[in-house]
Parts: sequence; structure tokens; C-alpha cells
Amino acid sequence: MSAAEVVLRTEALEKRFGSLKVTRGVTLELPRGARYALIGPNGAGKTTLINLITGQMRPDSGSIALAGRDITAMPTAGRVQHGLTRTFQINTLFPDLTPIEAVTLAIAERERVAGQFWRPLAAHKAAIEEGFEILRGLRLADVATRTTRTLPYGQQRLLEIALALATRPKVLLLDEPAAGVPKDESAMLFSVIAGLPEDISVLFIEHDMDIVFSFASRIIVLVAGAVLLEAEPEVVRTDPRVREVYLGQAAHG
Amino acid sequence: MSGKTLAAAVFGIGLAWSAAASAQETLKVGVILPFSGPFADAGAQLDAGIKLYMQQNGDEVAGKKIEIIRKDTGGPAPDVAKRLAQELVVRDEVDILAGFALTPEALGAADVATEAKKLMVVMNAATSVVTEKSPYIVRTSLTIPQVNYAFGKWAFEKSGVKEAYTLVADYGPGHDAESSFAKGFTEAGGKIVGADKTPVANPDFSAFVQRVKDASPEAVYIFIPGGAQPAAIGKALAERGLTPPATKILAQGELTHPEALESMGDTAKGIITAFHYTLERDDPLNTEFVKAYRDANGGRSPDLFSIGGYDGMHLIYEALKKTNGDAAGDALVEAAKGMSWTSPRGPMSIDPETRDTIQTIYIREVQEVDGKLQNVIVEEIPDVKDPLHGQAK
Amino acid sequence: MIGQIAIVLFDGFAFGMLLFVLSVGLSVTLGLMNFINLAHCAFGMLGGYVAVTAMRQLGLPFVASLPLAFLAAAAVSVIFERTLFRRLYQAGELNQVLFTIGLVFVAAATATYLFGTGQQPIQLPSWLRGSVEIAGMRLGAYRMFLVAVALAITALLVFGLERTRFGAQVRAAVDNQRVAQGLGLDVDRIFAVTFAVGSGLAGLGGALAIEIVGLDPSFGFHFLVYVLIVVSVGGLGSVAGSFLGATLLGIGDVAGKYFVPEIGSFLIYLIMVAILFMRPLGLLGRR
Amino acid sequence: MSEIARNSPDPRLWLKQRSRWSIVEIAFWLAALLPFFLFPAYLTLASQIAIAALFAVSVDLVLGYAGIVTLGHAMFFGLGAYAAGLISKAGWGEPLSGLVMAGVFAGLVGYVASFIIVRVQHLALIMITLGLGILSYELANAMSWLTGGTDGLQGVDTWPLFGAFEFDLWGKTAYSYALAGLFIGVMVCRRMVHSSFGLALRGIRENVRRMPAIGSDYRAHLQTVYAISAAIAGAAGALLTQTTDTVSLDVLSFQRSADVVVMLILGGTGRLYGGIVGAIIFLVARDQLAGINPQYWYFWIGVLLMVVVLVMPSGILGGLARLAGKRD
Repeated sequence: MSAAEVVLRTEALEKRFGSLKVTRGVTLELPRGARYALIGPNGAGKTTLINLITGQMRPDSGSIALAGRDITAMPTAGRVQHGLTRTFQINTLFPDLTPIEAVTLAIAERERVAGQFWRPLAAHKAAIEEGFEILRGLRLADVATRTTRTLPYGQQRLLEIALALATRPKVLLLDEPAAGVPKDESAMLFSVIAGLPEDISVLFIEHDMDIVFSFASRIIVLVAGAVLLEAEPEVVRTDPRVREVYLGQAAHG
Repeated sequence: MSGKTLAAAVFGIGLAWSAAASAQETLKVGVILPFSGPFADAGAQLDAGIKLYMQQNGDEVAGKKIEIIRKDTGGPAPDVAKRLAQELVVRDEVDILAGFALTPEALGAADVATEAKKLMVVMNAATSVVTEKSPYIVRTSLTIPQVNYAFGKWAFEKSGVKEAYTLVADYGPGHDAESSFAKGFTEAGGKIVGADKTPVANPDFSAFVQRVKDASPEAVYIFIPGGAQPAAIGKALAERGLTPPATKILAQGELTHPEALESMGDTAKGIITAFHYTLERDDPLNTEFVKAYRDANGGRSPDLFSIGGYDGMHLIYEALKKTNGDAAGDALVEAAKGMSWTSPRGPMSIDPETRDTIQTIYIREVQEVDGKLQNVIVEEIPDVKDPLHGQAK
Repeated sequence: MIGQIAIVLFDGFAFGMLLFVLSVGLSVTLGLMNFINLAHCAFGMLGGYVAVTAMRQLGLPFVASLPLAFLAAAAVSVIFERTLFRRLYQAGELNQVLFTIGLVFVAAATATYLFGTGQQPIQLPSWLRGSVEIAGMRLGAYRMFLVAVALAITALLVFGLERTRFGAQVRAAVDNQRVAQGLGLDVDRIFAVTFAVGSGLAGLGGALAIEIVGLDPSFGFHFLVYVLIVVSVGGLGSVAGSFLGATLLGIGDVAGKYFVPEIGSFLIYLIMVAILFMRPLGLLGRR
Repeated sequence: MSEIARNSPDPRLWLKQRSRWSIVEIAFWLAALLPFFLFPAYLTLASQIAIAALFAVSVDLVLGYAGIVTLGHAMFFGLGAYAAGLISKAGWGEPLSGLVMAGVFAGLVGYVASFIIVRVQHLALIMITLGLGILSYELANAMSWLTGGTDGLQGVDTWPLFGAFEFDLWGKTAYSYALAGLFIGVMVCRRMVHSSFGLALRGIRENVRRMPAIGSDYRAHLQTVYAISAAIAGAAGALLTQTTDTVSLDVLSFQRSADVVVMLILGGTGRLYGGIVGAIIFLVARDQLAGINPQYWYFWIGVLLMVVVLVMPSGILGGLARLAGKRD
């Protein structure tokens, strides 16, 4: 492992639902600029782990630190404001807003000006321009003023990422960003992700192993809530345990 | 439903006449009542009283045709009542305001009567202060203190009750009833041993009745609004065994109106109530009134609202006769002051000073007569005035 | 003293049972169909008027008029469900609110037209009047009857939901409508039958309520608030929840008035706000 | 709308355009002056419609924009009405300052209540708003030494507006005052709706789950809007007190809470003018129908509500917008 600064660290995270342990002692480190993949068979607890890290759920025990600061008890919105942002596996957008409105809202929240009720929206010039730049970067500029619900699915997936970028994240957790997107489009989507600024650390969940192996610098394998292995792609590819529990079972599922 | 068709027919004939007699000068009376909402029954009964009077006496007085314009307040909303009064005055150009089943309605409209100088006949709203709100108000119903102050005195002096528990509905009229009964009762020498107020909107009385029973008083005094509650409280009392003669039950007349007696059954026997109108009072005028009313309303009996509306129309007719059709507010109020007549309720008059009614208060006891429960008059207290007027309240 | 408290609690329980019969149908239909039926008590009112008419016009005894109230409300409700309400299942809650409020207006006006504005008194048979002495306590005969009817209904509902095939289907549909549909259940039929039974129970409740609170055209509005309190406090889609909510409301109301009459009118609302603040899904609500 | 989007690459211009005055809007406010000339005998009704409309607009802020379904907003209307009445009774009958004080008071209470409101959703939210509304009604009844109970507060005397215009029998002053109040209220809301705050509210309504994930402390937004809405509702209540010189428990009733929601949904939620259109249609229909038959008018109101739901599921304004061929 390089000496790069660690921006996100989890320490022995535990979560149970009733008698079911869904997260067991997960300890992770995400260095600056990471491009990590989180893989594992269905039901391994991947989304739960993201929910724990971003604060949608509270862990039963363990801790989470962002840039050296303990954020275990911080609410989601606070984590986002400190640079820890996620996207959702199932589109979680604002159906009746336009993309430009949605990203501008995220930027306004980041700049803590969203609560200003006397200043016209159009007067937030910098925010709107920044939002438009983000949309342009994700090839959404043409549809910036169309209602979100009328956009094709692929563009809605991109908007998920746009919303996350608008919060100016240090750490970005992408929960199956290409879920439901045709294969050729998902490659395009991941090329966009690969092109994200160098200093953003990215952790993504993905099932398509071709994509995982071509975009991830390091892979974390989660099985039954616990980390089975964390290693470079070549190591993971050849690890017999991984083949057995994951690749063997789900076979590029 | 025959009453409905009859009323509709009367109304239709009225319309036809008004078309024929359009050359004749009309005099408009704006009637403001709760025709819809939780107090719709009060509005309907009062209006039926108005209709009956006009059916019996024609719609022509002192050479003028009387036209009624009805407005619905939907409930105790003074703002709506005031607006309707304003509209009646400026838009419909009415000469007289009338109706007002609920005190807030009357209080809301009072300013309009003053400003527009129109006679305002309050046909029910029974809070004492109403007539003081405008010099143009005349009331033909009752005031709660009028009935209950006299009743309190009577209870101690004549019925021999020494100690009583009061149970009243927790709103304006209930508070008035409680204080005036207690005043009359204690001034005469009686003692109030306990007092509770029941929520107006939430009528399960069993808890309150149990509290009364715990205190086991000699008598309990009750005031509750008409409608569903009299029967409910009557039954709750019976369930607890709080029935006469073991415990005397005293109440204002609503408690023992015919529908309530029907569902209370025999347990109601012996309840003593005070009221200004007694449906069963044996008197030719009243008998005729009740019969005509039932014929016109599908068998429904008149109540306090009906008689208030009926006498209110009588006052309007007689005042117009006196002024020879002059509908100016000042003239009509002058004509109404001191007017006295015999109503189906008995002799009554308008106090020239307060413009309120002076009338007989009847003390009645529920008894079985020919197999039917009735309010039988056991005492008449003549010429009762409202005891509060002129006092700083 | 203990005897008095027992009587007060019993009275509250009986009042709660009345609320239970009135509201359990709404709880199940809300949980099942997510359909906000503010006209639920209008079906209760319908049941009440049917019972009154049956007793007066047909001369039926009180107890015989009760099934008629149930059947009439169930039949009318199913007609409404099939022709009108089903169009609104996907229409959003605000539209459901507006539509069913409109229906309450229409129902109240119709009742006024047919029966007038006055109260509708009924004559109970003598065995349901007055009180019965049990273990030194005087308990109202009618309240005991209410409790018996409500308990019988609870038993039937629980049996029907837990032990019958149809009940299992209803439970599956409440838990997850999409899955139930996927499993090939006739969700339409389940809706219609459940709606009919729920409204029928409201009709029965309306008939039972006449003796305690009377009946006039404002019934549909007047009881709406209580029914909503029972449903929300108990939790949607739960018979046991409604039972618990109604019991709590009835006893809380009566006991509150007995012990602290000064705040008697506040208490149930305070309890409701407190419970819902701490348990927004209600006492036994699952979602 | 979509045409503008395609032709205009400048998103700021597009956003600006969205908040621009439309001709329909200007025409609406001009038409609001017509009653002075066309229906001088209906000005009192018009003033109460304007007040109900302002109340409906305040509810639209929380219900239509922020997605808080409330069945207890009469609480704030009533608080404002009583505050204005009590200030006047205490000897200060100047309307404008009384209006502001009443609005601020209701807004403060709204802010306190918002700590509870923003922590619940769905049925629990509706029932808690309803419960708080009924509690305030019962409290006012219990405090009849202060409020006058069911009979209403006696001794309210509002001074002439600007010391010059008496509140007259024809309702000229009342309508002018209420209309001005409505106009200012709508302008305030309009400004707010077209700010980043308004955008945040729409975000909350559209997807409350996403808001924290874009770093939004949305509960603070909800508290703000709830307090502002309460203040506007209070101002509407104060207008009613001042134009009629009456206040009674009725201003706090569940009926009033329910009526205003009905008016709002009828007109269309989340459109600012929906509440106004709903109030006009509901109250004019009520007045006309009750004029024809005071006893059965609500039958037709009920039919109207049902038909609107079946024919125009997004309210009358929504239906009109669709007819006009544009999607808002």
C-alpha cells in the first residue's frame, strides 16, 4: 500500500437486524484518490455497509473516521457537508425538478445558502454556472432544463452522479452506478467515473467483473458481512476463496 | 315526508303570489340561521316556526308584502353572520334582520343593525348580554339566567332542595346556566356541593355521572345543549341509578324534549325542568299551534327554537301594524318596546327598558299521562325578567 | 372506591368497543389499499339510518336491525368501491381526501333531505335498558351488550384473518401488494370484499352508536376525528392495533374525565400526540 | 417550456424566466380590482374570500411546496385572530401594527410547534397537526376568561385604516385591506418560492430521502417554512378579526382547518395561485348555492369536489394548465 493519506477509515463496524448479522467487524481504509471496488455475492451486505458509512443507518458498534475525524455519530447531511457522498442503486432523484435545478440545489446546500428565501434563485450565479459545468461534464447540458422524470434512464443514472459531484465530495461511494444500464452505456458511464478529479476517493459497488477489473485499483471482497479479502485485482482474480464463494456462484451475475 | 312537500307547496305558492303582486310594496326580512352544520336542527326548527306563522297569518301586513331572505351561517361563526347581515343590508336591502339561533351569530350581526339602523329580532340566542349589544335588538326567546335564576330560587324555596351538584356543558351557555342557577339557589339559602363541566363535543357522560354519584348529592342540576346529549345523559344517569325520587334531577327544559323522553323511557319519570315553553301545556292556543306545526312538519313537534321564531314573526307583524308599515328601525323598536301578547307559550311582553322578553317560567315534572311521558307543569312563575341586565357583568 | 373505578374503566372500555367497531374497517382498508376513506363514518351513518328505518317502518326489533345495518352499508360501499373509489387508488392521497370529503357532504345533505335535521331516537328492548348488578357493581346493560358484540366481532375477524384462506390472502396483500399480485392473488376481489366488510362494520357501529351518542346528519363528520385517532394510534392494517387503540382511547377518555375533569376534553388529544410522536406508526403498526 | 430549453443554452436565463410575471398573473390581479366596480354589493364576501385565499396560500407553502399535510392549520389562523382581537381589546386598535404583531406571534408559536412537526411523517403527521389544532381549540375554550369562549371575544374595536378609512358597511375598506394583505402575502411567498429556499422545499417534497444525501439539513428548512406559513396564516386570521371586529372559537375549529385544505386541493397544490382559485370557487359556489337553498347547498359542493377529482386530478389550476397545453 502506498503512503497516501487515508481519507476514510472504518473500524470494526458491526450491524445486526434482529438475529441476523449483516455487517461483521468491517475495517477499511480508503486513501486519497483511491478507485476501489466493493464486490460480493447478493446479500453480502454491500449496500448496508454504504448505508453505515454514509449515516443512513447507525452501526451497533465500531467507528467511522473521515479525514481523521470521528463521524460515527454525525447525521448524513453533516457527513455530506464534510465531503462524504454517495449515490443510490435505485434512482433517488427529484422527479419534478430539472437537472439544473437539482444540481444547483445541491451546490446551494453545500454553500449553505439554500435557506436564503429572499434572494432570487437566478441570482445565485456562481452556483448555477458550476452546476451547469457539472452537467456538461456528464453530457447532460442538453437536457439541463428538462424535467427529470422525462429523461431516459441512462441519463438519470448520470444525474445521480452529478448530484453527488455537486456536493464536492472528498469520498464518493457509488452504489452500482450502472445498475440497469445496457453494457455499452455502462462502459461510457465508468469512463466518466474514471475521469473524475484525482483527489476524489471512489469506492464503487459493481457486479460486472470486466468493469471491476478494468476500473478498480484495488478490490474489497465482502462475504456474509465480513471482509474476505482486500487486494489488487490480479490477486483477487486468482484467489481460490473468491472464486469459490463469489465468482463460482454468481458467474458474472 | 309529507311535511316537506307541503312546505314546498307553500313556498311555491308564495313565489307565485310574489310574482303576481310585484307592484305591491315588499318588505324584506333577512333571516340569518345555521341551516347547515352541527346546529342545522336549530336552524330548521326556528325556520319552521317562522314559516308556520306566515302560513297562518298571510304574508301581508299593513299593506306590505313580507319577503323572507334566508342566509346560512353554517354554525357559531360571528364573522360569517356579520358578513351575511352586511350583505342583506347593502345587497338585498332588507328592512329587518331576524333569526340568530346562536349567540355568536347575534353578537356578530349586532354592529350591523346599529350602523344600518335596522330592527334586529333575535329569535333564540340566549346569552343575556345580546340585547345590550345594539339598541335595535329585540329578543323573543329567553335568556338562560331568566330561566335558571328563577329556577334556582324555586328549587330551594318550593321544592325543598338544600344541596345540589351542578353539571353543565363547558361553553358559554353552560357557564351562564351554572352561575345563574347557583346564584338563585344560594341566595335563597341553598348550597352547591360540587360542580363539573362536560366537554361540548365529546359526549360520553358516564365519567361525570359517576363523579356525581360519588358525591351522592340530594339533587343534581344539569344544563346541556339540545340534540343528542339529553338522551345520552339521561341514560347515563339511569345506568348509575341516579333517578328520582332518590336523587332529584333538575335541568333546563332541553333535557326532557320529546325525542329525549322517548329514548330515555320510564327512567325519566320525576325529572324536574324549568322552561319558557312547554309543548304539552294544556291551552287552546298552544294546542292549535302544536297541531298546525306537526301537520306542516311531518309530525315533528315544535321546540324552543320554533316558538322563538313564531313569536319573533308575531313581533315583526304587530310592530309593522303599529307603525303602519313604516320599516325604519327606530320606529319598529319603539313599537316593539312594551308590546305584550299571548303566545302559545303563554303571556309574554317586551321589556321597554331592556328589549328582552318578560314571560312565565314553567316548572315541569316528567310524569306518565295516558301511557305517555310528558312534562307536566307543576308551577308557574309569572313575569320573570332577565336578572342580569343593568348589572356590570 | 375500587368498585367505582372498575365501573368507570368498564364504561370507558365499552365506549372504546363502540369506537373499535366503527374504526376497524378503516384501519384494514387503509392498511390494505392505502386508500384514505374519510367517508368511512358516512357508511356508519348509513347503517344508523337503516337500523332506525327498519325499526320504525318495518317494526323490526333492535337486534334484528343490526345485521341489516351491516348488510346495507356493505352493499352500498361495494358499489362505490367498484364504480368510483377504485379509480382513486393511484390518484394520490390529496385527491382521495377531497373526493371522500365530497362524499361526506353529499351523504349529509341526503340524510337531511330524507330524515330531517333532528335526532333519531330509538326504543331499545327492555333487556338492554337500565343496569345489571354484577359483583356489587351496577353495569349498564347496553354497555355490556356493546362489549359482547365487539368481542364477538374481534374473534370473528381474528379467526377470519388468521385461520382462513381468504384471511391469509388479505394479510399477504397488506404486507406487500405487488408480491401478492405476483403470486396470482385476485387483489381486486380482496379489495372489494375487505372494503365491504370494513364498511359493513362501520354500518353496524353506526347502528350501535345511536343509543350512546345519537344519530343525525352530522354523524359522518362528527365521528371522523375519533375514528382517525383510533386508526392512527392503533396502527394501520392491524385489527389488534385498532382494538388496543380504541380501548386506550375509550378508557383514557372516561378515566381522564373522572379523575381530572378539568382537562377531560384535552386528554385524548394529548395522549394521541404523545403516542404518535414516539411511535409514528402507531402502537402496533408495521409500516 | 421545452422549446425555451432547447434554444437557450443559458440555464440562468431559463431559471429567471420561470420566475417572471406571466400575463395571466397580471390579469388576475387586475381582475381582483373588478369587484369594486362590478359587484359593489359583494365586497364583504370578496374580503372574506381574500382572507380565506391568504390562509390557503399559507397552507400551500407547507402542503404544496414542502409536502407537510396539515389538518390543523386553523391553529395559527386562530392564534393570529385572537392576538389581533386581544391587542385591539387592550386599547390598541391600529390595524397595521396589530396585523404585524399577530402574524409574528403566530409565527413564533409555529416555530415552536415545528420542532414536533418535522419529526413525523404521513398519517402520524396529519394526526398530530389535527391533534394540536383541536388542543388549541379546547385550550381557548378553557381560557374563556381571556378568549370569551364560544360567545366570542367582546370589545374588539379596530380603528380606521391609516386613521382615515372606517371599516364600512359596504366592505370597501375591508376588501381593500384584505386584498392588499393577500397581495403582499402572495408576493412574499412568490419571492420565497423562486429562491433557493423554494427550490429546497420542492426538493423536500419531491424526495425527502435524497435531501440529506446532498448535504441538506432539510428539517431546518421545514421549520423555517412552517414558521413562515404560521405567520401568514396568523396574519390572515388577524385580517378577519380586524375587518369584522369579531373573534370566536370558530376561528380555531377543525372545520376551518379542513375547509382550507379542501379549497387548496380544489384549486391545485404547489401553484401558489391554486389556493386563491380554490377559495374563490369554493366560497362563491357556497354563497350562490346557499342563496338558492340555504339547507342543501353542501350537496352540490360535495358533488363539485367529487367531479373535480375525477375530471381534474391536479386541481382546477392544474386542469386549466393542461387545457392550455403547457405543463407547469
